Amino acid sequence: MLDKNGIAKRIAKEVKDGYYVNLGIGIPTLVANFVRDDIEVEFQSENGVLGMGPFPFEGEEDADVINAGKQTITTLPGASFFDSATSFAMIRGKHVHLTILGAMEVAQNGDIANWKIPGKMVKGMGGAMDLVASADNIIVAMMHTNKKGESKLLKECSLPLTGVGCVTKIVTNLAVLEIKDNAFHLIERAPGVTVEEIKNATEGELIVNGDIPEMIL
Amino acid sequence: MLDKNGIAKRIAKEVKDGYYVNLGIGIPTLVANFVRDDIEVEFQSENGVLGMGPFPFEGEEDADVINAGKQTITTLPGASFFDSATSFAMIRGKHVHLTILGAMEVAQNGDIANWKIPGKMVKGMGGAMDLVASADNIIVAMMHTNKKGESKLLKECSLPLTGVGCVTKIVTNLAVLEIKDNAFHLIERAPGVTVEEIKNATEGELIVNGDIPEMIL
Amino acid sequence: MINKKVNNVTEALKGVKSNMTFMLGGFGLSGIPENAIAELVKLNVRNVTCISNNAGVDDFGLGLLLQNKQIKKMISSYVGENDEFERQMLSGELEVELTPQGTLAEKCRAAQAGFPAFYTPAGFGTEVAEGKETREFDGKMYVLEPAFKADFAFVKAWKGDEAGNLIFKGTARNFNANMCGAAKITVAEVEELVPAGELDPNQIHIPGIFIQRIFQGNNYEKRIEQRTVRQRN
Amino acid sequence: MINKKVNNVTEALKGVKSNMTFMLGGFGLSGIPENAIAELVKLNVRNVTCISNNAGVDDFGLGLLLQNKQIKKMISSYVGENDEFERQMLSGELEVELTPQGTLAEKCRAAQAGFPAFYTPAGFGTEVAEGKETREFDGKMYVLEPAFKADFAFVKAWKGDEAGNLIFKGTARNFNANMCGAAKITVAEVEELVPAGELDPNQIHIPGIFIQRIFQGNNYEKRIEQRTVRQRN
Repeated sequence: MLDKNGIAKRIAKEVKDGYYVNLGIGIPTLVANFVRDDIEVEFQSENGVLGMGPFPFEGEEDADVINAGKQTITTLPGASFFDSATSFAMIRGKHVHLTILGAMEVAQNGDIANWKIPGKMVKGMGGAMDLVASADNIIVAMMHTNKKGESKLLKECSLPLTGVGCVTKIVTNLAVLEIKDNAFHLIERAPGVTVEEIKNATEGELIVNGDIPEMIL
Repeated sequence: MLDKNGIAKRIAKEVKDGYYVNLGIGIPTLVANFVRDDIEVEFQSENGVLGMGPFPFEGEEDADVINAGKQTITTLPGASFFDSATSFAMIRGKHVHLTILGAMEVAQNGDIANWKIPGKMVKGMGGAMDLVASADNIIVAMMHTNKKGESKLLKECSLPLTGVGCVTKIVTNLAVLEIKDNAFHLIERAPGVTVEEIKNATEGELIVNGDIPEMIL
Repeated sequence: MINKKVNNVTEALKGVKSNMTFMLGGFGLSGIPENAIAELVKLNVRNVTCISNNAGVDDFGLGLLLQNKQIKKMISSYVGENDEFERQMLSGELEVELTPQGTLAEKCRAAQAGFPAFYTPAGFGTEVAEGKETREFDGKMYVLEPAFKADFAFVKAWKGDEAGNLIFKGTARNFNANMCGAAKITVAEVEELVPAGELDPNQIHIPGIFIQRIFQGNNYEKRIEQRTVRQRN
Repeated sequence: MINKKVNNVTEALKGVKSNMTFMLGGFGLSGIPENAIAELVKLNVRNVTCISNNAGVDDFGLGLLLQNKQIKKMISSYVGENDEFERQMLSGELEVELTPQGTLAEKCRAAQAGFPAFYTPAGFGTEVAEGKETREFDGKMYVLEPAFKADFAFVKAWKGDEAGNLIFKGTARNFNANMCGAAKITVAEVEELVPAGELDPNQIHIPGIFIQRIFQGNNYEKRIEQRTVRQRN
């Protein structure tokens, strides 16, 4: 079973040379720490920066240079700043190659819910709806089950949707799965996790074809 | 009767303090020479400059600083350069207060034709269609009749339209006219021109209400 | 040069009234029009609708107007980090229209550029699209979203000149740039106001034509919401 | 940093073929991608569609491709100052789609920003709107115009860096900025190519994400179409 850093580490292997990547808040943010340093990647933050670097050294924080999580950041050589409309032109226009974001629920048809729990939590969708509606390549990073132990990989989402039929890949603490033909297809198991355990934790239709390899991190 | 400079001089009186103005090619370009210098005005050119100044001194021309007529220009303090989409955001978004352009024909309902003579002259509409469709305040600068002596103020345009029902004011070598209620309303006569002469040169419905003053230049 | 300079925030906000719709730039607390917000609190205009990506925090930014119960409706994409906001919303005191962030930005840009509405894929199939026209182009579904209509836009820039030209700094540009010219009157406050001619015409982010009033702001707090640093080794 | 630098115009135009659709920046002869145009002549690709505000003059700019009869169709707003153009058009050799200038710019921007189409008032009631969908918003009529689809965009900037970031100069910005990212592959040629990190991130006109290939151009003629001057007194 993976912890959050493990999930991030596995997802980092999906980041290819030449990719512009948008990282959501939470586990996705950690992905940046594990991307191979022999490939060229740039991180976009939808509040208006391309070419994000690490956090600033103490005392060098700039209130005018933050990421979408409102954290102080730095920029790398080749970076650029731009307005919000231009930022979403990058996203909607499919210039960003990979979007990694968290989710509360994912359905076997690719629907995703991650912005609202009616009557309980209403923080807003931020840029998530634009991201999932526009990107061709979306990876969801999340725990396989919620705090009550209930599966987050469902036949149908129960929460208000963020986007329809848009998720193609999921990396959880238990497995890597692809979504196609209205089902979750098991691709890899997390170290030490059995197919049976993954089956038990997946409410939606799970397809297990042949031997499922353990993931290499 | 006015010459081209006279028409430009009369139109310059319509330019008010605080106006952003787009000047078309031909007579409209001359208007800039006659605007009072005690008011604040900025000229926009749709190829991407606001705050145009006079032509450059010989030897100071810059191929990268031109107006929509492809003439070398200079800029004044407070000027800015921008891309074509932003330029038409200014025009379509009604941030430009006054558009002055030439015409081949104007109809009594405000239609204008100035971009094409089928089978003969097809240079294209440039920015004219955007300008006339967007601006609330359009002044047409033109000769009252064409080279054959035929009226250019018509019941209906015979040439392909540039815009429909958009012209509100016309300044010609003979008169100042307003368009409303599907008619040309005579407002002022050019120096030495009689109402009769204007009537004879106007094919469209012409309303003459009371005494028509001679224009003051 | 058309001079847009006014002497202070009071002059800049002349004509601001209760029941109006305001646009306010900023992302989180970054790039918010601090001076205009303080003046709105002082003017105590009521029942206003605010278009702003976020709603500030409890004691800063638009949170100040919320504390004062001046806001009737918020149009935002993300409103976390604000307890008073959540309380007012859940109690029904505050109307909230959550809008995808890219849609929010483009509704500003459409207003600025004279587009009545636009088609975006964001929100299709979700409750955001309920009651809205949808349409297919090339096999993909889109939602028709109208341009915003607002009385005042309050934006904050880094540098500006008397002609109203603006230059923003870093990610403080965000919605500020897109809101310029998107309301009937756009008021810009700047950290440094210079005479016309001092800014390079080639490096203007927003030309002065989109701005009606500009003033030299003061006492910027520029609060950081999430101070994150790494250690020097 | 994702490096977009290629060594020369030959590498930059790899994949260019006959029957493709190209976007070319520039207004008149100002800001045209001179190096790319020369290479297109050399490659002798045929039956191409060119989206460009103008068509050059007889012996420069796109006029060179016209002389060589490489262009099947032009999509432009203004095509005066070009006798060969007029001859080909009137004889029916050349297809021409005249498009209002603001519509042309926005059809580029829509392609860049992922909008399938947009409503504009330009051309309503004229032959430009024939066969197109029209619609009323707030009592005003609009025409629905689709985004462009193109294989290559060729743009010319003043300065650029290896990350593909671009800075334009003066009115040479024009359509160049809006065409970046509006085609499958955008090729930028620049007067000065610098290493990443040399350009101020705050002053980039077009971020490198919109550019696939960038190269150091050379031998810019930068011809002036209408040299107008005033006398020193």
